[in-house]
Amino acid sequence: MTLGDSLIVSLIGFSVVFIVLIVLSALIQFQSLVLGYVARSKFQGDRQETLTAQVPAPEEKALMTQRTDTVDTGWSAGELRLIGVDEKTAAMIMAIVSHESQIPLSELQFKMIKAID
Amino acid sequence: MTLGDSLIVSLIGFSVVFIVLIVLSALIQFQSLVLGYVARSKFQGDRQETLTAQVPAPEEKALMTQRTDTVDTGWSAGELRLIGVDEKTAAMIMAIVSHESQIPLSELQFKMIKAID
Amino acid sequence: MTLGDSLIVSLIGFSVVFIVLIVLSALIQFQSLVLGYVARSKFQGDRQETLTAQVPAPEEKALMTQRTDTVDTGWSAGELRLIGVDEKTAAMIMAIVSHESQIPLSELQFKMIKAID
Amino acid sequence: MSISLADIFLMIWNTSGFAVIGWQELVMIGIACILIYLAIVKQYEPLLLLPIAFGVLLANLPLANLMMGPPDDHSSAGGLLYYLYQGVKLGIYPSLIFLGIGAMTDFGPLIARPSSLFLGAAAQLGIYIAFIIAIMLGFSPPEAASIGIIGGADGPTAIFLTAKLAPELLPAIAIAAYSYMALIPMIQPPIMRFLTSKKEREIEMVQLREVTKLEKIVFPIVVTIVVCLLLPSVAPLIGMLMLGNLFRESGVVERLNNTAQNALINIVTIFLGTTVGATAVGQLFLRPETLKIIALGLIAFIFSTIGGLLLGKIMCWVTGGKVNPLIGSAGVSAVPMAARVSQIEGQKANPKNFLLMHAMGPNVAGVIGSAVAAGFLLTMFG
Amino acid sequence: MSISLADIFLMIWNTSGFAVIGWQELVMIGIACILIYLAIVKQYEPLLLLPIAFGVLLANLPLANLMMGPPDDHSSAGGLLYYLYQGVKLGIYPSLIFLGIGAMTDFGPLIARPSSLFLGAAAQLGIYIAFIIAIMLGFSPPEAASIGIIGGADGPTAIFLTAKLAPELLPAIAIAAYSYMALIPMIQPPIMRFLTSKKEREIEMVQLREVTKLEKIVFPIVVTIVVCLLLPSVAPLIGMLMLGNLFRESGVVERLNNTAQNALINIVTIFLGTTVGATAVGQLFLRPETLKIIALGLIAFIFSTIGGLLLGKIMCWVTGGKVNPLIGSAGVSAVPMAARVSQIEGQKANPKNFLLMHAMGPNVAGVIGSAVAAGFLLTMFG
Amino acid sequence: MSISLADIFLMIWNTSGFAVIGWQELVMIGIACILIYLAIVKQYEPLLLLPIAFGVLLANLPLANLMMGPPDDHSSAGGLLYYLYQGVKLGIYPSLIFLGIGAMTDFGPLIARPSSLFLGAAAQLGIYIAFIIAIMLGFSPPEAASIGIIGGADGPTAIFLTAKLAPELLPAIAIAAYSYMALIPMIQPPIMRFLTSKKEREIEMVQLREVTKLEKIVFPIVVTIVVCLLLPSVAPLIGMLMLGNLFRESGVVERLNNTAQNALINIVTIFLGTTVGATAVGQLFLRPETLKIIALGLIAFIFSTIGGLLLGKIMCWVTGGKVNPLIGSAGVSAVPMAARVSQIEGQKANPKNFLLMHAMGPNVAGVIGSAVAAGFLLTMFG
Ligand code: NA
Ligand code: NA
Ligand code: NA
Repeated sequence: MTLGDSLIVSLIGFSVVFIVLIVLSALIQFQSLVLGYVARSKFQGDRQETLTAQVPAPEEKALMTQRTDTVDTGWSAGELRLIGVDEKTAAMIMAIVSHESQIPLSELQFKMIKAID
Repeated sequence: MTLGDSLIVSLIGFSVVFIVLIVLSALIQFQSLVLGYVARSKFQGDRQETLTAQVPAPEEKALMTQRTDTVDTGWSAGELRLIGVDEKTAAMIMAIVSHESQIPLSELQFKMIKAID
Repeated sequence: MTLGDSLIVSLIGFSVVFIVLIVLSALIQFQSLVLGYVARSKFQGDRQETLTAQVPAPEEKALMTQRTDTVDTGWSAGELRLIGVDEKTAAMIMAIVSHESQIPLSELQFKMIKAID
Repeated sequence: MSISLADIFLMIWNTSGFAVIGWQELVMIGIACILIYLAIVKQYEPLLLLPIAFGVLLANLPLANLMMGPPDDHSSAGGLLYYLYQGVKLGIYPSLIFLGIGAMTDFGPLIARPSSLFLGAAAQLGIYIAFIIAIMLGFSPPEAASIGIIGGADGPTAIFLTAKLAPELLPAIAIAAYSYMALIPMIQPPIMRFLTSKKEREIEMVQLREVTKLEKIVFPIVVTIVVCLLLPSVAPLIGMLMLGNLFRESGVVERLNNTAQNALINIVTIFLGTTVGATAVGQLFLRPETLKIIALGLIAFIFSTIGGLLLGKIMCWVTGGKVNPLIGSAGVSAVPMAARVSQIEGQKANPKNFLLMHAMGPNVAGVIGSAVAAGFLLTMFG
Repeated sequence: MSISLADIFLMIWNTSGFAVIGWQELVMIGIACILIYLAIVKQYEPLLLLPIAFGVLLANLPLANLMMGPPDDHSSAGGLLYYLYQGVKLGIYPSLIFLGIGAMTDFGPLIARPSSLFLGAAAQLGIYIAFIIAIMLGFSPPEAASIGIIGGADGPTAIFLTAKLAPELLPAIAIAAYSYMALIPMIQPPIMRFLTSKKEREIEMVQLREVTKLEKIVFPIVVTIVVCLLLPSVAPLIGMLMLGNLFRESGVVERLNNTAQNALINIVTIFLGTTVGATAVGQLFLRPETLKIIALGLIAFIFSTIGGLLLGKIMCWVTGGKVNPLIGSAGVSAVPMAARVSQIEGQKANPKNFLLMHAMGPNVAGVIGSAVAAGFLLTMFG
Repeated sequence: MSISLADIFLMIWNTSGFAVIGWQELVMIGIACILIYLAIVKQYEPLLLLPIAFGVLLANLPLANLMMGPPDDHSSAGGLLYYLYQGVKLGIYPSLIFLGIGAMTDFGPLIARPSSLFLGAAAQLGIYIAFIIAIMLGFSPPEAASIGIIGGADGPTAIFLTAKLAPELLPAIAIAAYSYMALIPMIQPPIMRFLTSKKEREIEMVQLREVTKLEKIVFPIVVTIVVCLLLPSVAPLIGMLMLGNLFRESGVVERLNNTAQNALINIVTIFLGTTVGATAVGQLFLRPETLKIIALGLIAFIFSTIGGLLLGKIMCWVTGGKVNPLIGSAGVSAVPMAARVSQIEGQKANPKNFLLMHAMGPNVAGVIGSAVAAGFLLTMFG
């Protein structure tokens, strides 16, 4: 393969990566727009409906608890609920501890994050 | 295969299922009869004997604890030991919670089951 | 194979085991001598250095905790730190409990070991 | 070698899935999305339906060739899912799942009332009804047998049999089986109310007797010997189910018990679900046969429910009203969903009625029952 | 058969490794020890570097033949690592590792700011720069592509591609990829400081918007469909990554999610690491090409970092200073090391600056980016 | 195709195991039940003996064909256990079990007193005594070697060697090895009391010195290099044992360490135990040779115990009474049962005597010792 060929392949290859990721980016934005409206009301409604239709009360409660747990543990964009401590510091500390201890964040439980300095 | 053949195959097939399960049923009843007498005294005696022969005191205790735990966790027929709550309701709640949370019953620990209504 | 041959093979085989294990034994003694001096100062220094170079304070602490835990749980030669109970008895009890319960020692947590007699 | 820009673009286009995607693939991707919706939002047996649905999705992305075997000269590797599928094809995964199920299952209620096994036999009726109708509709005997086994209401058994008798029907049968199992709370209650009187449904059953640890330990050994001698072809299923149960009840191999019902069954479930789904390529799946299979599957479930209920009524009559016929429908398997339906229907008729423990006997008996039925069909048509 | 003492001693000596060990094996054993040192003491990606290093050690103990296949007539068994290596050769292990990584990854920050994907694309620049230089140095196109993928800063992707295109370069490329990933905190900061102004590094970014559970569930499905249709050859990687993520986000298959990110990924990591290391036999590894690969790998990492930073600067300029260009370098992948470097550098410039969450978007986008690049290279040269 | 009722009944009967069961199968089923009893009630090494026993049971249910390979044209699948058995046949499972054992083992006591290794060597005496007698009894050299290895008191090593040298003896040797390991508390004490004086048994040993973390990390690397160079054929066992130990001691790969000693070893144990048991089909097992093997196994255990004790006495004499000879018998391996027997016997003689830690050194040395012995035998007869 000549240098020229390799340049062409690289140019195309780099373009392919950009094209695919730009398409993805557009789709995510579109998805967020569409889902943004429907999401909270419709989805949760649907789910609760199914539950009440199928199961008696006690289990619904167990289910809800379980689900809330799952939601709370991720440290994604808006799901962090911090009490009594600077949000950003906490996020950083948690991510670092998670990485260093090789424990996924969803399995770590932080009871208290206290500033030392 | 003709309709007649399929009817015959089905009849035989259904009979096979019944025959096998009836044989099983008879054997279980026979087994229960035989074991019913021997079981409690002989089996546990045997086991304890082995233990005392082989091991010093501290470990025996650890062993016993472990074994009792195993026995207690199943929700089979007669092993449910319920305190302060209707037996049947508790059984149902436990089974449902176990199913919904996808946690086998042997891994769930119920500290308290309280009626709400 | 004649009896004579089998005797020769056995003699050689047994010798091979001894030779390999004696060589190992010598190497371990040599290794301990060499490492004995270097170990504590150099190794720990190195490690801490790497850490401080790479990471901010909070994570270092998490790391240290984790590492200490690992060190404490084995029941090897000199790492047993026992409080308020005879060392040897405790070691034996822990080993036995670990074996009987099929839980590796590193996963057992002994909060208190109390003599009954 | 000389490459021009046009050549490369052409190559990219030629290798893109958009160039060759057909209506079948699009429909299948749509079906995959519906199945994902059912698994997540409606929670239809998500542990298997979610991997199956994703497998359907992956298998219908053109040119990805995830299910394609290696070339005959093995000069390059086959697709990822092709290799993982071997465990389905060779019947290994369903047996290992049964090992885990055995470790999770308490046969206590069955041992306490062995007559539960009759109900677990009667509730296989739908297997044979669906088999007969499938023959009438022109399916070959091995295909009809595979379709019938949907009425066993037991996923691994259905996959085990179908992978051996009619692998081309595997996705339709697996999806039907798991979907109907999830739909048990909708399918069974009307039938139960139609076939039983309010008085029957109100029957409270006497508490089950105590079962000793020794009985529970001997049970899996006896079942293995008797069932596998009577019907050797069922040994991979019943043998593993009972080995897992022996792990559980023996109390001396907690490590193995724990791994059988966690890491091992979960790994196998991921591989089995994804690859079973991946057999659903459009051309094979989008045929009238698939609709027939789905309809036959529903018929099978209905008649299995009927079979269990009818024998329940007979047992009620024979015992002078000591057996609540509602526990009969739990004999279809679908553990523990069907037993819970019995509980709920019983309580609707009589708020003081607690049938769950009584329904667990037929429920686990149904697992043995459908495995036996599968063994018979495998012997006939394997 | 008659055996004399001399015969036996001769036989033992002939079968001992000391009799045939050459300088290459000794050097490789030394390299293995250095890698073990780096993994344990310097903590360079120990989860993979430790098994790789031990694999290097085992493969270079003469006569152990752990990587030797069985004889053609299969009259005796092959070596242990030969069998475990099949999962690398067939591309199975990297896909299963991606399943686990998907289950561990939160794409929330990426969904909250989709423009992160641009940075994840730009930071693949080094792949192509290294590819071009490798071609100039006389490597064949498949070899050059494998060398380039080091710049993707993603271990499983590099191993997946190299095992298919240039398996003889596998150990050098894997060791280089994981070593440089561990060295990210040393490689990136000088480049980051050189390419950005203090003012740029001081920029604080606005908090990311909330991402709903529904968006997170739909995300892996959309990515699978779109990316695998555009570039079918990437399906084994992206498909499994997204299946794992769907396990995580769906919330209904916690068992599978847990196993995918623990038992399964750990087992596969042990097998993959050890056998990838074991491909590093002295004669193949100790060639000038290996040094070239290591140098090219560093170039690839540097240019990927530069690519991400430059696009970061452009986005900073386009948005009127809302984007801190430091998050661009996180687009190389090397999750989450590169994002932490962005965080640390940002904080050095402005103690109130917290870029970690903002850098996680490009960081996970980089995983998708390098998988797409690998898919393209596989399409071209596979 | 026309089917009559008689045809079907005939077919069922013909396919039932009752039609063809012979006395051998019945005896084997009886043996399986005895082994299950020993595993559960007597707790004889249940982690392996229970799966082995169940494997014996499954393999002797006629017509189930669980161990039968596929037909030559691969037109249908083989039996479940046939596929799972490949991991035994190819030597993969024993090595993976050694990985887990390495991760569970603390070599600290061995490093603290390296002379423990002498005892671990001496306690392999029984291997060679049994080998010589087996040759005299007319066994072929590979068979005699496999029988001898029972004296190594180490299950995976015995299975590894026998699967390669004399697979037809696998079940007898595996069952003998695990049974005698469980019987260590009955076999060893009489010999210990016979060969040692009360005064010797009363000796208290000085506390072991501290072992640093660094020594523990370097140990597995040194052992791998030295032992595998001296005896390359032992690399699959010692290499994996030491890799597991490096996972444990390095402290940087806790995930892998945890999986190696839990999920992975448990899965492999289930597969290995069940399929090793399943090689015990009646015709092969119920021969006079099996009784000879069982007798020879006991002889091997006895002489290994004697070997360790005698060297223990010598070391006691050489060190002027600093070594309690009772720790010598722990050199047979059978971790940690044999070390506990030393502890118990020592305490019987002197209630203040705590030998457990001191016996752990020879105990783990015995694992290395029998692996080395196996390597030698494999080199000679493999
Ligand atoms: Na059923
Ligand atoms: Na990347
Ligand atoms: Na030994």
